[in-house]
Amino acid sequence: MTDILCKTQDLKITFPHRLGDFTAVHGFDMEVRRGEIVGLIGESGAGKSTIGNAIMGLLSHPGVVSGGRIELEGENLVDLSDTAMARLRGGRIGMIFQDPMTSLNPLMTVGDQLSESIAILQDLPLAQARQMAADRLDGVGIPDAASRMGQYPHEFSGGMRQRVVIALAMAGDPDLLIADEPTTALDVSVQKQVLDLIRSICVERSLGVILVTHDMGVIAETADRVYVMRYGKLVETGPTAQVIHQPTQQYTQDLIAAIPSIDHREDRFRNPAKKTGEIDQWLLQGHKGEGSGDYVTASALTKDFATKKKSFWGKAGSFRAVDIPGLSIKRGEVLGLVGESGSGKSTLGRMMTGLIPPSSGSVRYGDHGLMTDVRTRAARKALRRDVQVVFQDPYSSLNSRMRVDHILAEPIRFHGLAEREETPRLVGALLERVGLPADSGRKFPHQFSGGQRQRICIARALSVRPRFLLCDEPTSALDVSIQADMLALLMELRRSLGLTMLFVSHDLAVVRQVSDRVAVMKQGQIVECRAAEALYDAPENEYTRMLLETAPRATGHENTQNMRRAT
Amino acid sequence: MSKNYIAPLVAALAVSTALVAPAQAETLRIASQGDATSLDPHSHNESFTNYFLANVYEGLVARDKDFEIAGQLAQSWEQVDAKTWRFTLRDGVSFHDGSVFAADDVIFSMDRALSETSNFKHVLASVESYSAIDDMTVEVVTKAPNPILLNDLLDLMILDKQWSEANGAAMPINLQAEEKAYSATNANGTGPFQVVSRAQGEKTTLAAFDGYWGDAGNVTEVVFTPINNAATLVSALLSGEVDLVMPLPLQDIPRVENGAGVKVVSSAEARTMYIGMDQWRDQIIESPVEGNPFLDLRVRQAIAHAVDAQAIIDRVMQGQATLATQYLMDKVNGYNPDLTRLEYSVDTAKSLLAEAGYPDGFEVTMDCSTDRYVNDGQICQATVSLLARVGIKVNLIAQPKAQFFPKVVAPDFGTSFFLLSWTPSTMDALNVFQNVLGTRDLENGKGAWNISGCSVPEADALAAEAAVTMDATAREKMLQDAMALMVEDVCLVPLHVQQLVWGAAENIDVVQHPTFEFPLEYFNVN
Amino acid sequence: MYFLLARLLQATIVMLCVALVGFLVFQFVGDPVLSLVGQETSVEDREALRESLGLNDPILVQYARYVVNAVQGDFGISYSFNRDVSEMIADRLPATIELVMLSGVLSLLLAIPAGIYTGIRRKGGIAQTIMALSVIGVSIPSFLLGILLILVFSVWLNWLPSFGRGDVAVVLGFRSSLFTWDGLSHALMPAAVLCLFQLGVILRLIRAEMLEVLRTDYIRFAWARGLPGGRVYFRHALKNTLVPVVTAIGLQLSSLFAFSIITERVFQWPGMGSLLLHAIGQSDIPLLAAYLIFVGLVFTISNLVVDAIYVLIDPRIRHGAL
Amino acid sequence: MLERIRSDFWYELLNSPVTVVSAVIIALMIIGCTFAPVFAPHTPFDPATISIMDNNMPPAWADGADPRFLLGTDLQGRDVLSAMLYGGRISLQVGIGAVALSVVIGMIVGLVAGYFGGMTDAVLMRVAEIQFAFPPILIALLFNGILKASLPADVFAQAAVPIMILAIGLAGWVQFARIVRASAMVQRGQDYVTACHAIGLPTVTIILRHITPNILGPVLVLAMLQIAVAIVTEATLSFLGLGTPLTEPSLGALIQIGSQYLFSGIWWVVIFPGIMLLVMVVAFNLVADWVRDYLNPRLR
Repeated sequence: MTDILCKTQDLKITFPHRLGDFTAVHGFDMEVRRGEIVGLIGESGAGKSTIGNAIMGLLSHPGVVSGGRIELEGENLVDLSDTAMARLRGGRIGMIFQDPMTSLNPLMTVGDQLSESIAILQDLPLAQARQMAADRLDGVGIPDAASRMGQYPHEFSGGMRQRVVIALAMAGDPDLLIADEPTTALDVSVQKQVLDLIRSICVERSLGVILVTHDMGVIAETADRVYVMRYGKLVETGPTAQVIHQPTQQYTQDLIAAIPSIDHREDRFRNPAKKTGEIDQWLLQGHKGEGSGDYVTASALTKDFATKKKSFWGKAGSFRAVDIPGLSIKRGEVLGLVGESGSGKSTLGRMMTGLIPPSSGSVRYGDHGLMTDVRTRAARKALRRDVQVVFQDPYSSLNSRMRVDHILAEPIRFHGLAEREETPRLVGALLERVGLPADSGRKFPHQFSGGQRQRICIARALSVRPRFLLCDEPTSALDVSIQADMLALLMELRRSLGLTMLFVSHDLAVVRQVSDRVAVMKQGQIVECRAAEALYDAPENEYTRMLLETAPRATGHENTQNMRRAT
Repeated sequence: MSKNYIAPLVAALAVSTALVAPAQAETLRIASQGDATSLDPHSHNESFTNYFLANVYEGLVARDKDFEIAGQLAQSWEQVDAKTWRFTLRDGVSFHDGSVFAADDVIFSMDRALSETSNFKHVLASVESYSAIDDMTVEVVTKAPNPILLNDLLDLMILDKQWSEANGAAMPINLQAEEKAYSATNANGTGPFQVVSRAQGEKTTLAAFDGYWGDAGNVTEVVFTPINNAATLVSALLSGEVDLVMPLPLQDIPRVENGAGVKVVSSAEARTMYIGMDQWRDQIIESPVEGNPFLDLRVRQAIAHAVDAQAIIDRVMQGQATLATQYLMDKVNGYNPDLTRLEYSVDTAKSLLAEAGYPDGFEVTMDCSTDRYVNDGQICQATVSLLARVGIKVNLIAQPKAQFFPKVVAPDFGTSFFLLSWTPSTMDALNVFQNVLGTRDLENGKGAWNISGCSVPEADALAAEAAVTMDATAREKMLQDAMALMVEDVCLVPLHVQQLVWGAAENIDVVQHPTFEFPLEYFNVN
Repeated sequence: MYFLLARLLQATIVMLCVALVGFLVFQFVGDPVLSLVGQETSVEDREALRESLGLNDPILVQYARYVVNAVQGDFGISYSFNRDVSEMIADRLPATIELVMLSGVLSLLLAIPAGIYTGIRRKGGIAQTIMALSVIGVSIPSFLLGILLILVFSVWLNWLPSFGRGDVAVVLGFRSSLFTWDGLSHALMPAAVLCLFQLGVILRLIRAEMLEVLRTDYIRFAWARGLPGGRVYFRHALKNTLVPVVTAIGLQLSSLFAFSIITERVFQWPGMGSLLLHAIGQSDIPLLAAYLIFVGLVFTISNLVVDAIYVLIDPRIRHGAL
Repeated sequence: MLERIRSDFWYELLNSPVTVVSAVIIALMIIGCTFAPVFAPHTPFDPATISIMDNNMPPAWADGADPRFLLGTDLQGRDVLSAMLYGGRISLQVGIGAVALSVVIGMIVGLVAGYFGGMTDAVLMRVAEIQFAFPPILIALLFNGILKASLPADVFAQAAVPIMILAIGLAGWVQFARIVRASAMVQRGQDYVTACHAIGLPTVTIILRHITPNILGPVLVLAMLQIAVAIVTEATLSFLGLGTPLTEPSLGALIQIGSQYLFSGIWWVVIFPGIMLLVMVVAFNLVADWVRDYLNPRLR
């Protein structure tokens, strides 16, 4: 096969450690041809990024290629000297990093950075390089590129920055492009555009692309062939469609099965098996019978944030993060709140739970009345007991200096829900209820995996016997398989304990799985709010439709399928 | 800092400095631990300042090379009668600004010395009146016959009337006041040297005054640099950056003696160190003890016995001092050779204390300067540990002279136990009685430095008589007897007479006076 | 420029507060009346004096008066020198300035390259040595170092003068001892002592910043783009390193002034520092107060300069993005 | 896993012999100085036991030495070794005391400013900035100077150590306030704090039980560095004559006295205290550096 651009043979990468070496990748084989996009997918820790870095010769200390070959057009990169390797970078191999916000030097204009790369890689005089740079920027779809050359990275939006990054990576016209999670930090709408850009570049320049990602959707949208990885080993490979639709390996099957569908609500989430831990009675204690009606109602709610004032004497401006006429959640209902980053969904969520005060408008709780009326210490305590939160980042949401049992015992003791002596038993029971061993309380948060931490967070939320739970992107930081379990757990708890929930997420698929009703937010406003099924199947609002359109589907889009056939 | 980076530069500098050295042969570079506090000859009465200014200003009389009193601005004088002195002024003398010296300048200066803000009233304490007979003659009438009028007049510096009045310096600087003073930074005298530049605490440059009436040495320029760090002081001398160091820190004597091109010059100084004890308060201050132990003669004797002055001389003073038997050095007129010092004996001291009712001693606070006398701080510490052995617990407050003196001198006399010393500038015992030993009588300017407030009326009487006795031998006898009385009463505990020790470059001739004067006109650079 | 205007406003406030402290010290440490008249003055006379001095006015009025005078460079009269405080400062300032500048420049010249080097080759032997030395540098008390230098270079080797300021020459209207060999030879040791501490601090800071920056994505991306080492280090890393370093250097300037006090004492350098020590020794309050305000001024100005430099290096500040 | 972390600590520590040595030195010095009365062969602060007759004795190994005085005696006949131990005690007292004071003030100000932000923050930080206008050593110097000018001499002499602690402590709090504020602001943004709000915990509890433990790391590092600085500052003040009284000298005062005899062949009175001071400070710096790197693994 002559047109094989890059291949790895029995690639082995180890990170030496005094307590025994850790092998991140063992025996990995891969081929990349010109003009094709090869997807490299796996969950966190699968070693996929490591392979990208290895090909680039930028393994992070102390990692080393401990075996096998990396070939670029027959030349083995493994035994190349650093200087030789350095010459390959940019010229033969380009790379795109995950976060466009941090990939660019904040103190240099975009034009300078690009023309610098071009001048060096194609050794051209700077003037010429600048000229070329402008064209390149234009090429990656940056409007009136020439004038934006003089601007600094912070003046570009996320998507635009990623385009600049791509232009930079392409500055030396490499043969191979490694894209490491190129769209993970971007909104779905933008994500689509960037992927399309990569795709088109790949086609035009018959470029080999390695697309490293954790998102099956992205693969399905973009890749021609896919390599599925787990624990540094190759699990399965083949043409994308085949791997997705007839996976041969168990792991792949589970992986794909775990991906929540955006097109229908799966039954396991709609009515999950109702478990009852012995703690449920305790959790349900002191709940007045479920009346009907709204649990919480927000009316004419707005939130303004002050913005930096531009002129010295000028007034500090403010921008309206949230502005909604009203929103209410029925008892026992799960309301999904979707929107792109900066749409104000988290702010709204936090206002609904009283974590941040609204600029105007009011929030009324069925059991507690207007939040503004909740003044006395006792009343506030009661409210705080009923309303709890589960956060996105399982790492920052637990106090790393506190042992888990303290984290769980503190709220129980604070609200006087149990005597000192019975608290430990309750803590154990709670942990078991959320699917952790009862004795995990003696450990510290950093000794748990992301999923386990998220379970601890849920346990903490439950520990005060809440009625209303705000889930703020609870699964966004988790791997797909774990995400599914987490959603299942939440749904099960909701059913068993009859919780009311506000579920905030940017992921339409996830929201669909859990929500009875869904509200779509855009720039602080709710553009559409209807029963989930109705909204997904027949979106009324233009924006909603666009979101649903661009959302990547593991099954792949009809139109992209066509597009690929066309090339 | 990388060494090879500076080395060449350093070398170059070494050469360059070496080259310029001989060019300034006639310049005398003096480093002293203190600086003259002011250029006004009537404000700060502090010996270094006085003797520094004595090179710029002149008095009617002054000590010559051999330490004899001789005419300076006074050509000659005669005693019309016991009380009346007539001075014939030297003519052809001009001030540094060129104006001619005459009688009115003398009268003006005497007025100025007696004015409210002056600290030199004492020099004319014995004077009834003074007047100008003519342009070149001044007559001084004393209240009573004064055998040592000339000695008194040594410290009276003469300023130029016109210059002073023109520059608003008609009055001496008021040390209390926060006010500008021209005379603090400018001088216009008749002396052999005139002030070229003055940066207090930094550098003062004098130049030989070519219009000088007398003959001066070959020194054309004098550069004064105060250096307060002893180590720096010596290193400056050894590295040839200065030609004269005064005083030379005792601990560095051996080094200078062995040093190439430098020498140690030393002679006895008329400064007697002593410990003072509060004898005028009923309750001593800054001490828990009831009443005032020092009122008891036995306690004072005990302290004299307990303080091993010889050890202090040998150890603290490196032998650069002689044991003091009384409050004078032997060269001073009125020294009593028969007196001896109470010998060092812890037992005697203890038993005396026991008799006095302090078998376990007592606690007292001692005030001490750290930068005024040679090793003053260390002397005090030695005293503290010596007294500790007889059970007297001493809390030492050692502080710079700037804080020390305001605390202990008039009007507060804010101390009950202290280290001090005195130099009779007149080289006559009477000066000591008038300032240090005589019963305190501030109105008549007597006993202003009698900080311990001791009082022996018989001694006072003898001193008073001596003050008006013209017969030298009889007078000396009186002074000696008076001194005997004071020593017997242990008014103060005498420690030692310190040596005047300077370090100088080989090629410098200096003249040392027991009073620490440094008359630069007698110095020479070879 | 909004950013700088705001800073200027802050600076003014800072100075006013500093002046307040100076004023309080000036006014209440030691009764100014007592320092003006002898003990024997009668109570009535003192009252009269208080009145005439306006010491009975409301405190704010007095403060205002003090500030106004200070702005006109009138800090009262030193009672140990019987001269205008401002005059005295003016006399001593040049000496200190030249010392501070010489050592400041020295430390920067040495610290920046060394810092970058140790940042890039942090495991290297030379780097390790430099770091070890820098620890000593920041640790050794400057007075101790000064004494040792004198011992070695003045007494043993007799290469350099041990005290004082050398001959002064005028170049381009600037009077400084740095323009003469003699002057330089005098300034060298004090400057070295003063420089060493700063050197250590700045060097370590630059190194730390360098390490931080080299770890950032945009540097990794720069490598991935195939930029040569030199460009990555000096064009991309260094500039980003400088932002925090500049602040620190700004701060160091005022600490240079502070440490010059010690150096000046050890080397008999006739500058502000020895003046301050004299003032303390004499409890010369007007002088103390003035010095206080002076250092405040130095700091405030250096900070303004720093801010200005910021605006130059960091576009994000220019655009109010930070 | 927890064991891993702890063993990591020892592993890293033992991998840096310099640090181990420094730590040991610090330990020894602290013990030696705190129990100076026990270890010191003489009691240099008790004049009764000092004899002027055995002053200026060279160290034991030099000729003309007296075996009673291992490192010789000073001009007062004080045993240099004992004087160093007692002086070192003062230096450590001042160093640690002053830093403790700074930490307390800095923590309070920093936490309040960082947690509540807004106006409180603005005001507090402006104050801090003003104080920052003055290098700590200068503040301590002026503070001491002004007190010396206004207090009666004996009071000042008696209270020398507390005054010094006060001066240096008050001079040093700003840096602590700054880093505490910075990290408090970071912590405040963390979800676990929001979770505490959600639970309804009172602010004080949140600050003390949750935020404070999370910001101690940097404070610890700075504290160690500051102890070194404080010791040097104390020594410097004493050297400038604003510090401890002649009869009870700290290390700095010993060096100041000794420096007068630097060229007089009596080198031991300045060299030994000098070395001790230097070693003490270097040791603190080295340990602090190591702890910083340890707490910030990315630097490894």
